Amino acid sequence: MQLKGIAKYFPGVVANENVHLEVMPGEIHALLGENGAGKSTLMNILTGIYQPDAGEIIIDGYARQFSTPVQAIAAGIGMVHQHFKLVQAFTVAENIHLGWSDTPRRASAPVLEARTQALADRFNLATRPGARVSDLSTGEQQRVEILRVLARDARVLILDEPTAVLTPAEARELFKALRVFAAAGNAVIFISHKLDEVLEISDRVSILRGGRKIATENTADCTPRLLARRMVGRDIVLADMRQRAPGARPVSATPVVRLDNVSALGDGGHLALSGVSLDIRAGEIVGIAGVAGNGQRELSQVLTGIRPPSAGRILIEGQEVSASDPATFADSGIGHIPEDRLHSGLAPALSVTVNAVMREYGRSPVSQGGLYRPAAAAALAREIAAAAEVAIPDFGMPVRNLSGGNQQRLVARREIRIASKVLVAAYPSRGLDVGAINTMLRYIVELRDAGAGIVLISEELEELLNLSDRIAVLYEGKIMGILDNDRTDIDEIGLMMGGRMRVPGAA
Amino acid sequence: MAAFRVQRIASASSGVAFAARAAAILLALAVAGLVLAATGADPLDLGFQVISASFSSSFGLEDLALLVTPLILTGLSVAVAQQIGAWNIGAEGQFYAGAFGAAVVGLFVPGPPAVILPAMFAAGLLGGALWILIPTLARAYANVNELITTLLLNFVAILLVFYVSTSVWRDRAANSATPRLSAEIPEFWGSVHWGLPIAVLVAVLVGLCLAFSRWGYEVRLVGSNPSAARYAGIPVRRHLIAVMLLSGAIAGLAGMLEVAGTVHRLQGGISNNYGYLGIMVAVLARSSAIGVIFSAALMAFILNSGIILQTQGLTTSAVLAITGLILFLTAIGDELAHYRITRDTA
Amino acid sequence: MDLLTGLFTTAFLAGGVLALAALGEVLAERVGVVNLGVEGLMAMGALTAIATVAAVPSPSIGFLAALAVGALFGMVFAFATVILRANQVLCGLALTLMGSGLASTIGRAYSGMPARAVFPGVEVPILSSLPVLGKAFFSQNILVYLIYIILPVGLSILMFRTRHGLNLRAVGENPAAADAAGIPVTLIRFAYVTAGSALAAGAGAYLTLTFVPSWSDGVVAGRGWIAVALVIFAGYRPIPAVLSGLLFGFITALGFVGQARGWPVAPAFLSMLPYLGTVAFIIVPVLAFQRMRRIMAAPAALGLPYYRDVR
Amino acid sequence: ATPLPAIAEEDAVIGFGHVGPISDEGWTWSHHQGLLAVKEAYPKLKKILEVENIPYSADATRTYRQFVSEGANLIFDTSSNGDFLHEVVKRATDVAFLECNGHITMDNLGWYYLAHWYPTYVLGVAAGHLSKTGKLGYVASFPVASVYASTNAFLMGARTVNPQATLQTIVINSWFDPQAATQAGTALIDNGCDFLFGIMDEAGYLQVAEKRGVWAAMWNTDIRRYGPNSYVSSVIIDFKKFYVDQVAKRLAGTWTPSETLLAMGAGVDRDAWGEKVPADVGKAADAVRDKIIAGWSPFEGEIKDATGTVRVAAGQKMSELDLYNWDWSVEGVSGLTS
Ligand SMILES: Nc1ncnc2c1ncn2[C@@H]1O[C@H](COP(=O)(O)OP(=O)(O)OP(=O)(O)O)[C@@H](O)[C@H]1O
Ligand SMILES: Nc1ncnc2c1ncn2[C@@H]1O[C@H](COP(=O)(O)OP(=O)(O)OP(=O)(O)O)[C@@H](O)[C@H]1O
Ligand SMILES: [Mg+2]
Ligand SMILES: [Mg+2]
Repeated sequence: MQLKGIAKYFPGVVANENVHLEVMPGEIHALLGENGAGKSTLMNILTGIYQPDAGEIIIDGYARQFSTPVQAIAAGIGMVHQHFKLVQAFTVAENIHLGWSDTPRRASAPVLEARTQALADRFNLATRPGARVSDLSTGEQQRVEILRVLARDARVLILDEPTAVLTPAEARELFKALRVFAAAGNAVIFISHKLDEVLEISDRVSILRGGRKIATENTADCTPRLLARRMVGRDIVLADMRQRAPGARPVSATPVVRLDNVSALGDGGHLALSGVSLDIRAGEIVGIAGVAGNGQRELSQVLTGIRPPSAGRILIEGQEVSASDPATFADSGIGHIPEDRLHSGLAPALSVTVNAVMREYGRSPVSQGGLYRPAAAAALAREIAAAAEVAIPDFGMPVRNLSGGNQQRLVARREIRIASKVLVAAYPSRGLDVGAINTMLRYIVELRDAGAGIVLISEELEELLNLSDRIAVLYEGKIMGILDNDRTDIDEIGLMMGGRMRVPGAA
Repeated sequence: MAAFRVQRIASASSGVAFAARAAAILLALAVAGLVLAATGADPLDLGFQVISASFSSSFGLEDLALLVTPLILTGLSVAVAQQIGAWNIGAEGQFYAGAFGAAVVGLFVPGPPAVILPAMFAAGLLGGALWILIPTLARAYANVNELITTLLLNFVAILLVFYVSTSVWRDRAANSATPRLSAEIPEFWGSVHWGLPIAVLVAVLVGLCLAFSRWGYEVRLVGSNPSAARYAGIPVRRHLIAVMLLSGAIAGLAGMLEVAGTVHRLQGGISNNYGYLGIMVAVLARSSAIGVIFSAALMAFILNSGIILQTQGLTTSAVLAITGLILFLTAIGDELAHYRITRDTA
Repeated sequence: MDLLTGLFTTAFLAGGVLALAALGEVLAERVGVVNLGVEGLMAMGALTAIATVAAVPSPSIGFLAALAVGALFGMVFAFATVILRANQVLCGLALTLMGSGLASTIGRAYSGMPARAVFPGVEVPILSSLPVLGKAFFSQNILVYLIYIILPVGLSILMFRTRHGLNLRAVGENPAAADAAGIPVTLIRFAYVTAGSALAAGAGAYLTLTFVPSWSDGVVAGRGWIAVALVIFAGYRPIPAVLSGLLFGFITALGFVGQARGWPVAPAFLSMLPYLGTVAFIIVPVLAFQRMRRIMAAPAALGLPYYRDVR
Repeated sequence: ATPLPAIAEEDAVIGFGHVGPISDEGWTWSHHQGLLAVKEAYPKLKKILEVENIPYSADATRTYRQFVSEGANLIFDTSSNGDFLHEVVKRATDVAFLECNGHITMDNLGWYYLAHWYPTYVLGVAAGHLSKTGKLGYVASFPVASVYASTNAFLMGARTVNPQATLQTIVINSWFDPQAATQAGTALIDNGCDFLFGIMDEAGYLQVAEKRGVWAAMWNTDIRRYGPNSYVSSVIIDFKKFYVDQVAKRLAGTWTPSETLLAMGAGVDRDAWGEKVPADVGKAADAVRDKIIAGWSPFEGEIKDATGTVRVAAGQKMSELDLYNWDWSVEGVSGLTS
């Protein structure tokens, strides 16, 4: 498969220009690039979703034109999208069988669910065939996407940041599957920001910067450092994040936020959190480990007032908050980087400005009295965008036109501004490029040093271990144990994530 | 190699949008003109008649002014609800309810106009708001689609007004109408009453509120993404209720102004589809409160032209079809205005 | 005919208009397109049917001609809304104006003319001798069976039990996802909007070929709007759509029976009954059963044009 | 009032504003026939303006203003628009107006209507003979004066034959809704009525009657082809002569506002009896018709209302204006008020 001189322009943006790319049968080809470099756009062109403004696609030596995804699918190209292309109201089984010629013509729910179960077993990706997608965690949704493409026996498999939401174990399973897939003479295009993964899985690496391809290398010749530098154009230094800066505020003796035996119901009405007790002290980072879907979403929502607890108490600086009202939490200095940014942290159709000021619109200078001042809002939005290092051509354009990573940076920066006491950060580095992750984590550490308590929800144990002072492990809505970072390791956490209680006396 | 690229831009520039709309209307008129010419009429002469009757006589201008008043408010009513993501198809019913409320005061409460008129004003707002209350609560607390509930209540309001005006409150000396209301909105130019400036003022105020108030910001956020609004600490439900009630009250005000300023009696048929026309006005204005003033003016001109054309011998049904064609092409023109063709050399 | 039989007969007959139009709207809305042109399409269908049987006295040909004209108008509407992606609400309202206006303009030649041919009643063996329902339902004309049995059952199997149904529902829920999965979004939207418009016109033909067998200007009298409302009431499903049409027809008939029997309620209030009844029927179950909210939910992409290039 | 000055035929503009479409084969169609008669009588008129489907709303004012702007000299409002018309009347004092079913006069406004209660009474007599159950059904639009007069006259006629006869009305809240009229007709028949009547601008309930094999009488025009077996007769209306006369007066400069109720035989009448109506029934009813034309009025006391209260004492006669403004039901009529 070959791409020649591909270009794609959006109003005010050059997403791709003169991109050449060759992918060989049997090869796993990684695609790297900063957020907004044009990776997703390029792949959308390859799958017929976007039409290139210039260039051609050559498959098996023949120039092809994909004016619709149908043609790309027919040519054996399958893609797992960065923003999931799932029908929220459908079950997992229904989503797997959408638009698929193998779906039996008479497709009743039991038939589809049985087929889905068989596929899940075959590809070793656990799913709940009868569950509605809207009830699934982001990670589970991702698995559905992957399963859907694998099921379709594509010859070229494109994965746009597939591992961002998988646990390490799941990622390992996926890699195994990918290797088998490539070994059979198929090709994989793998987009990721995780350099070690790229090094582990890929045969060759191509790097995009500013919409142009700047290099293709054999993976064997690369190091993380080299890749990072080529991507970003400068050196990335990964510092030890647990090191506190001189003059940093110490960890407080009393908790700023305390959960006392809190339970909460999930959207489906089931008990998603049960009896969780957790103290968050100023100046510390509490990591939350666990496989996605074990109550993380509900925990972050309870901590920020979006979801009312069904039992138990929430105390902010010793004061019990009775009503679950997100405004009270925000006003008390609790910021929130939500898991599902596009759907709950942003209004995708509204302008960048409106979204950027979402946390501070009610305060001076944006508002005075009841007055909303668009000029002040625009100024604040510029400030936030600058701090987040996002280049925005037009602050009036809908925020959904920003690349996934850039949306994320904007949200993070916005939340950090208000998080004077606590920041609840759910998967903050998900989808960010290495440079951006580094920046993001630095923000978080600075915030900690400034005396805020951080709740860091992540599936990346390395990240958790690299940042957290304490790590709580969630399993099926319960805290299996709270570990001191100095006295634990990946293996212990891994076991607890699987539902094992902490071995008494081990710490 | 020179290539043309077609791009869709999220917000069409106002110049292009205006041009596209003008082109759509001209095209519709050209099509209608050709059809008319084929049936032996003289389209150019008809066009001349429409223009001169609309703008060169005070009758024509008064008619436009009277017609635009309710259209601004019903359009605004729909547009305001749109801001929070609700479809108020019930402006028609709320219009009747507002007229009903105002009529109750005007018929049964004694007092000088200086007291009665403000009371009628309040009763109109209240009537409209009450009429949307059940759809509002059902939407806010049970997420019941307001489109259907507001629509169905239209028929109820119309029946109610028909009932009182043909039976219990009927004026013996009139056909199916109540007696004249005790107070009337004063006229300031011909038969044009103060309802027009009031309607414009309300639209401007609401527009300013939406653009330049905290509340307006919150409403936009709720309308665009309720989950994000909740996350931002905005009381989604309270805003939804407030905005929907406001929407109903505005439509009710339209009914009050019509009954107290133009018709002076409560009777069936008083609204003449203003509520439904308001949907078109709002869509044409892309739900902008200020834009509603202009699209209401456009709609009034189209409707009034229809009346003029009818006296020129065109049938109502033909006029109806032409109006449809204009709107249809306008919708297409509005969309095409978002496209930009650029030429680049690669 | 006894009272109950009469009640059900008119309920079936009157409900059929709403049911058929609502079925058409279900098709359009299930693929994500709001078609507010139903009223105009019904007018065109009613006229086409009368005009056709005036030339060829066969009710089936009249009905088919109405379907064809409905499909034609549907294609124009679909061209504007699905292909050019113009605003659906505005185009729908415009279609209503155009359809009603055109139908009355052309209809002048046909008014005052009873339908030259109508669908005759067909007695279903055995079933037609059942009490009440035998006369009220199993002795009706073929369209009634089409509307109450064949179409709803067929369509709901198509929608909920087949691969194609899965795909078409996906188009209404999330066109981007459907597109990425290789479902031809534009084609499906175009086809179903067209088919739905044909059914709406068919509802008009049903009016003039069985219910009030003659053309008169304004014969549709606002029933198109009710049909649109009933689609929401029915949770966008074929069988409930038909049942809600029947329910509406039944309450309307009940109001008339109430008047005929001299119930001590002002006629205006009896006329309000179907509207108030429907409002109550839609709110109460949702309040009572949390679960209903999900079942009743509109297709997520309803009313939204789909742009592949715009995210 | 001094009459408006004369105008030459070549300079005169006459306007007609209708509530419905002229294709309705009913009310508006009949007025349109009047317009055609005017056209025939005065072929040189400068212009005749005609607008259909004028809604009973401020749009009516707009339409009549437009008439005035077009230079109309005489305007017929063929369906009372009340204040909406009067607004224009007051501001166009040099234009003559006539309001059908109007109630007030001004210097340049008169009104006219039909004494439809007489032919209706005659139809009632026929119904008394033809109905076996004595239960008459009536499809009504709204509970307005013309409907009260119509229902009352009809039942009073029937009771002269069958004193036990009753009349059940169904109000459908529209002047025009064939679907509702059809359903109302069905409900009435299901409830035992075997003779349907009503004021409707279309044939909805006649078609039901035909299908169900009961009798029906209609309004406005002869539409027996919709139900040849059921058709009994119609209240036939005819404005031709009245319109031509009024135009003549306006042209001659002798027009003054008048109040006119077209009498039986001179603008309103019963239609030729239906094919299936037995000859003796027709004859019996026609005998009453002749009496009325000769000057007899059936609307004489004692008349009780639906609650049994005597509203017209024995010997007392209802005046034409009483009949025109009737707003209560006579004994035996149910469904209009409750
Ligand atoms: N539909 C669109 N309309 C306008 N601009 C767009 C659109 N799609 C992408 N862009 C812009 O094109 C550029 C490339 O975006 P793309 O999504 O391809 O980046 P990416 O490399 O996948 O980034 P990330 O790693 O953050 O996912 C960005 O600047 C983005 O804002
Ligand atoms: N995500 C959503 N999608 C659609 N509608 C929503 C959503 N969230 C809220 N709503 C609407 O808002 C209503 C109320 O929501 P919610 O209870 O979250 O409001 P709230 O912020 O608690 O308001 P208040 O505190 O004023 O009662 C819901 O019934 C629904 O109609
Ligand atoms: Mg991307
Ligand atoms: Mg709440």
